[in-house]
Amino acid sequence: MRITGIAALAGLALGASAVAGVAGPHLRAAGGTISGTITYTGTPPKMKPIDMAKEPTCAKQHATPVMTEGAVTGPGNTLADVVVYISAGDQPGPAPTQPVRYDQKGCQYVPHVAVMQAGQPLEIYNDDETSHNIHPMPKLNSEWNKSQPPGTPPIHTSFDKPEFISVKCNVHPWMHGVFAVLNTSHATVSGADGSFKLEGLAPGHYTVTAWHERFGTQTADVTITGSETQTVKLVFKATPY
Amino acid sequence: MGKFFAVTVGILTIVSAGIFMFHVWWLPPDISVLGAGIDHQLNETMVASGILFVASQLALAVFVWRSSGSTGPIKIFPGGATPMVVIAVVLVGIEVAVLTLVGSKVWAGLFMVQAPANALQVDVQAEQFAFYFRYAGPDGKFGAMDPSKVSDANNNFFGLDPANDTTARDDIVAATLAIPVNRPILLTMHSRDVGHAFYVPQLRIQQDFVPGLVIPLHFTATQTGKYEIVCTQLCGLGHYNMRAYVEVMSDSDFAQWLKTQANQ
Amino acid sequence: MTAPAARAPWTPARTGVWVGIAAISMSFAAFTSALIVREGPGSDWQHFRLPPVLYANTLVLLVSSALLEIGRRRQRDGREASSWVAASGILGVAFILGQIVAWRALAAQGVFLASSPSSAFFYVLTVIHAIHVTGGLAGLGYTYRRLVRTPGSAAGVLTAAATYWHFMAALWLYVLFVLVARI
Amino acid sequence: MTTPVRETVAKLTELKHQPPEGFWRRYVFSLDHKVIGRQYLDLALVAVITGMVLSWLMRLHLGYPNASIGVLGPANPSQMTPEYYLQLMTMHGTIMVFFVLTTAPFAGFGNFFLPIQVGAEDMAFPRFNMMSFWVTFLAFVTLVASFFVPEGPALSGWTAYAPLSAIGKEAGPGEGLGQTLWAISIALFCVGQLLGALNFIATTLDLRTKGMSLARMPFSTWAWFTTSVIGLIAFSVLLPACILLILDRVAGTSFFIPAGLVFNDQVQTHSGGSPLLWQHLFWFFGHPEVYIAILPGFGIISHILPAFTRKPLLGPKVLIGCMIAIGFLSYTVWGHHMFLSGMNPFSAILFSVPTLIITIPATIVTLLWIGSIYGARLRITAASLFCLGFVSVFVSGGISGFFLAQPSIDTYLHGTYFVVGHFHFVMGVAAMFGIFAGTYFWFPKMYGRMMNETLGKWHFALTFIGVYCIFMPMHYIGLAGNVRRYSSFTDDYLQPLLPVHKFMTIAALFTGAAQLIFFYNLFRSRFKGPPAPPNPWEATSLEWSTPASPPPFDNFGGKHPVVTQGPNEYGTAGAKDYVMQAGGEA
Repeated sequence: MRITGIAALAGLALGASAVAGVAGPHLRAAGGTISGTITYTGTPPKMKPIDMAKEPTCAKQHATPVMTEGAVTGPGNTLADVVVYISAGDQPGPAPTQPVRYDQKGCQYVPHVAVMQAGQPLEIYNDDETSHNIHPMPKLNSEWNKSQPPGTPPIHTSFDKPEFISVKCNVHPWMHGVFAVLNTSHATVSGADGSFKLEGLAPGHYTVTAWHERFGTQTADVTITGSETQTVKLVFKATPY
Repeated sequence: MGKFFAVTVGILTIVSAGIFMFHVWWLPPDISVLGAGIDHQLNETMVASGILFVASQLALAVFVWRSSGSTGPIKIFPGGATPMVVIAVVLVGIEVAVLTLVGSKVWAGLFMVQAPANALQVDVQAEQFAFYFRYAGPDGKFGAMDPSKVSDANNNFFGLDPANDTTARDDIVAATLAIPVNRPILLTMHSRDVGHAFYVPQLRIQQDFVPGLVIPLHFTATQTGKYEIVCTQLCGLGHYNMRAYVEVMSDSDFAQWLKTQANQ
Repeated sequence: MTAPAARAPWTPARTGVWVGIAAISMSFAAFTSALIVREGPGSDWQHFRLPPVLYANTLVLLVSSALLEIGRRRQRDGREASSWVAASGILGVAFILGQIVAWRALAAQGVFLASSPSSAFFYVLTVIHAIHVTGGLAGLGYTYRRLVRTPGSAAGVLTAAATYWHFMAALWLYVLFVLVARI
Repeated sequence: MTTPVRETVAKLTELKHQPPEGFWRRYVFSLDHKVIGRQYLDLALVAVITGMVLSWLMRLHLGYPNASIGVLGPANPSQMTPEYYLQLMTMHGTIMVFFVLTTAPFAGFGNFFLPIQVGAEDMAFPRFNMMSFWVTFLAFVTLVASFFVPEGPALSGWTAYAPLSAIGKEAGPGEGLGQTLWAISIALFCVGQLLGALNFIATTLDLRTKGMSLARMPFSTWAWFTTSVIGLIAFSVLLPACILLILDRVAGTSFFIPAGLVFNDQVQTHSGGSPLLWQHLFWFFGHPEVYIAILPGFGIISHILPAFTRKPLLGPKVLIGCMIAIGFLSYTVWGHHMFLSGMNPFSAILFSVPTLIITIPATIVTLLWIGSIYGARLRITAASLFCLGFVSVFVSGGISGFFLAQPSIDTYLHGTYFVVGHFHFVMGVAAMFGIFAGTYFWFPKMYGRMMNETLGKWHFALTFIGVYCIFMPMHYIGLAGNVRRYSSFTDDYLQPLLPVHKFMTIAALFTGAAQLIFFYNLFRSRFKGPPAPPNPWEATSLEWSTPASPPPFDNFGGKHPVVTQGPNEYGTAGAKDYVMQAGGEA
């Protein structure tokens, strides 16, 4: 176990995390927790209703118009769809074999942001009665663009290099999502109320990074000593345009 | 076998022509001011070429029927090649001349006259694979378009800059072309990526979008209702699904529609 | 009608050259109309100074053409012609080298194929012309061999080669004219 | 002028015509026009099977959208996707137009028979001739290779409109490497056909045998000659267009790409190019290309028909004049493909007039064929049936041109299946019927064996009815506004037309199956057919004066035929009802 740990560390060269990594076996369920709520200051852009007139099979699934998802806010200046992850201090294990599910439903991406570890399998489903094309536009990974007709099996894929990948469907230009490919399994997305929780962290020093597709990144340093829950506050500066 | 050929040609001709004649499949009802001219031109052409079609196919069938397997002396067509040339030059020539004269007028009415001054201008952006329509809003002015501002993710399909451009703030952008009935409409058409086309069969109108050009197109719809706009210029994988609706409304409905859109 | 005895016999090679000239003319007409259309609406057409070596190259190609014509006439009159053909060919090679100098000079100034539509057309027209001249050089080489080995039957080939080579010179004058006028 | 020509032929014989030795020289890199002609036809056969299978897959998807196409589908997922449909469509169009309709009737039959019909031993430039084939072959390989690159072949249609074709992979799947290979393939094809055209023209002008004046040349020779002149000009324009397209794609130039384009929310760096420039260059080639495909058919039909009607064709000079007029006019009409492309609307009228005028020579030719059947002693064979079928489908396809030639009607019909029906009839099916007629007629001379007539007649009957069932309904749904190049029909107003699509799909599969009869006949006859006599059809032109079938290496067995009359000498009095061009002796 120790040797695997060292080997993994040597390969990934994560400097400061070496002490924590070597210190003991990796505990998944137990360990410390980092939680918090993402908020913003300033004025976020107004989300606009999406006109799905060109795709009646999708339009009929939504009683009220779906809004754009570039900056989804909640009461109390909370911010949803923010990727929160450990950017330093973590010992990244091998990529989970459990696939991440990504749905195209009602001509929207569900979830809007999908988090996955580099190399983790990704399954993309088309639940609609129409053809979608999935067009991830990575900078580091290889780009592809493929149609998925209705009723066809899911597309199995994965991304090897960590980066935030913008995803779009050209057939339905309003469809926009994000694949957050990270070098860690400790990652999550803030919920509708802006809250998040990262669990199962071994004792050590961590850097928590929050990433939002419009407002950039915020970071905080956190030290976990046992199985306690540390709360961090991450605040974004929002601009209307 | 020669007789089989003659009969087959005869049957194929009569069935083919009959389906045209009885409008088994035909154009959808016309809802535009200039559509009648196009329909008239098409009908004239249909009659003239229908006669030519049936006559030449049946002549072929009859000649084959009579000459196949014949062992008698050969006969030259009376007059040789001369009647053929005369028929072609005179009949087809007259047809061509008439069609050109009448048809050019129809064409000129569609594409060679300016839109009337009271026309409602709607700005159209085509992209892979959707149409978006823009109305000037209360100020009557269209905001400037900046390609670098275009963002599908943010519903900024035209590349407007409401932060700095005050004329852009009240622009109404919709995925449906709502228009008032019986009022001339002027579309200013531009594409932001590849070639597309605007086609509404009921309006009898079709026009390409050419990237880099702004192309005017005008028409007047005469009947309210909801009709499909489809793309007829191959534009990529989503070409078959590049469509929108044109909703022809009464004046009051249109005013109401504009108000609802402006509030969003 | 009897042709003058001195005239070279009509061979398919001569027809072929004229047909080839028609095709090449058509291609350059297409390039020229593309150039005119492209210059028209775009606001991105940049004028730049043509490398002066082009004018020297012009002279080289014209002299080469003249030498070949002398060779052709000498051959018709039954005199030695192969050295004139060789000299013409050497000047043809010099023309190609001169064109390479011109391209390098422009590249040194930072004018590349994709810099501007004008530079794109400059490179396209000059390179395509140079490719055709290279083809002509191969033809001259073949002609030279025929003149040395079977001088008796080389008249048709020589005439064909000369026609093509003069056309290359004329085509270059045309290309240069287009470039001077538009770039 | 005839005397020096004869000397030339004699000289050529001395210089170039030793029979080839060794396998490679004899069968692969052969200089013999007959081998090259057969190579072209074999290439066209491979291409036509490929193109036909692609069309089956397309039709299958349109008629039965959920049908699985198994191993012939895209790699992953294996179901038909919209982009795969468009890729099949693009490759179908490109393969059929370039590698079937241009190679088979023009380069294939032309190579084999033009030199023989003018009484020459070979083409004027056998080496160029060989290069012509191998460059064309390379072009085909390049095109097919694009099926095996990531994201597959180009999907921008055989017309490859810019900027879709010019911008690169940003424009979607297939627009990356696949489209580049497409452009390279077409550029190579242009080079191959230019070399071919050069040969055809020089051979026709310079290598005619004694007595073979221009007026005595068979109609097929006239058609190949006219076609090669058209091709020389057309491919000379497409080649530069392809070069500019390749540069836009790989070198970052902006010939066809305007400024400020946005793909996937990214502004492109190109500036100032003109998409319409591509359309003008392409259609300046593209419309004459239609005549490159069909004029050899005109020639083949006019050449074959008299041999089976047993009477001279009406108005031979008028016919040749019409072919030349069509060739000339084909260069004045390209704008009719661009009525709605945003070009000056007045020029639409200017382009419409010659387009309508071109129907006059086309009508004259058609009437001459029909009139020639009047009072004939018609012999029904597979070859003559395909000639008669050609006339019928050419009429059917030509008539719809009246509609599309008029800008005011094109406003409605442009971009619909009406256009698809029109060009498939007039250029696809008609040209194919020309190829079939030529095959049944010339096969004995090319391979020394007869084809099976019964199978040939069945092939004709099923194909003839089949093509009407496929392509006539396209006109109807076109009138109803059915848009072309759609991988599926989701629009509300198209739903009532779906049964028609199903019908056309079934018809297409049946008609395709009928071609298996032809392929079987072709292959079986090549090896097992009864030996062919030198002149099985009692025809007059020089290919039937060659001493054997297939003709010997130098075509006439060391002799030079002397021509004493034209090819149209049928129905004459006497023991035989025809007179050979070479005076009955070879």
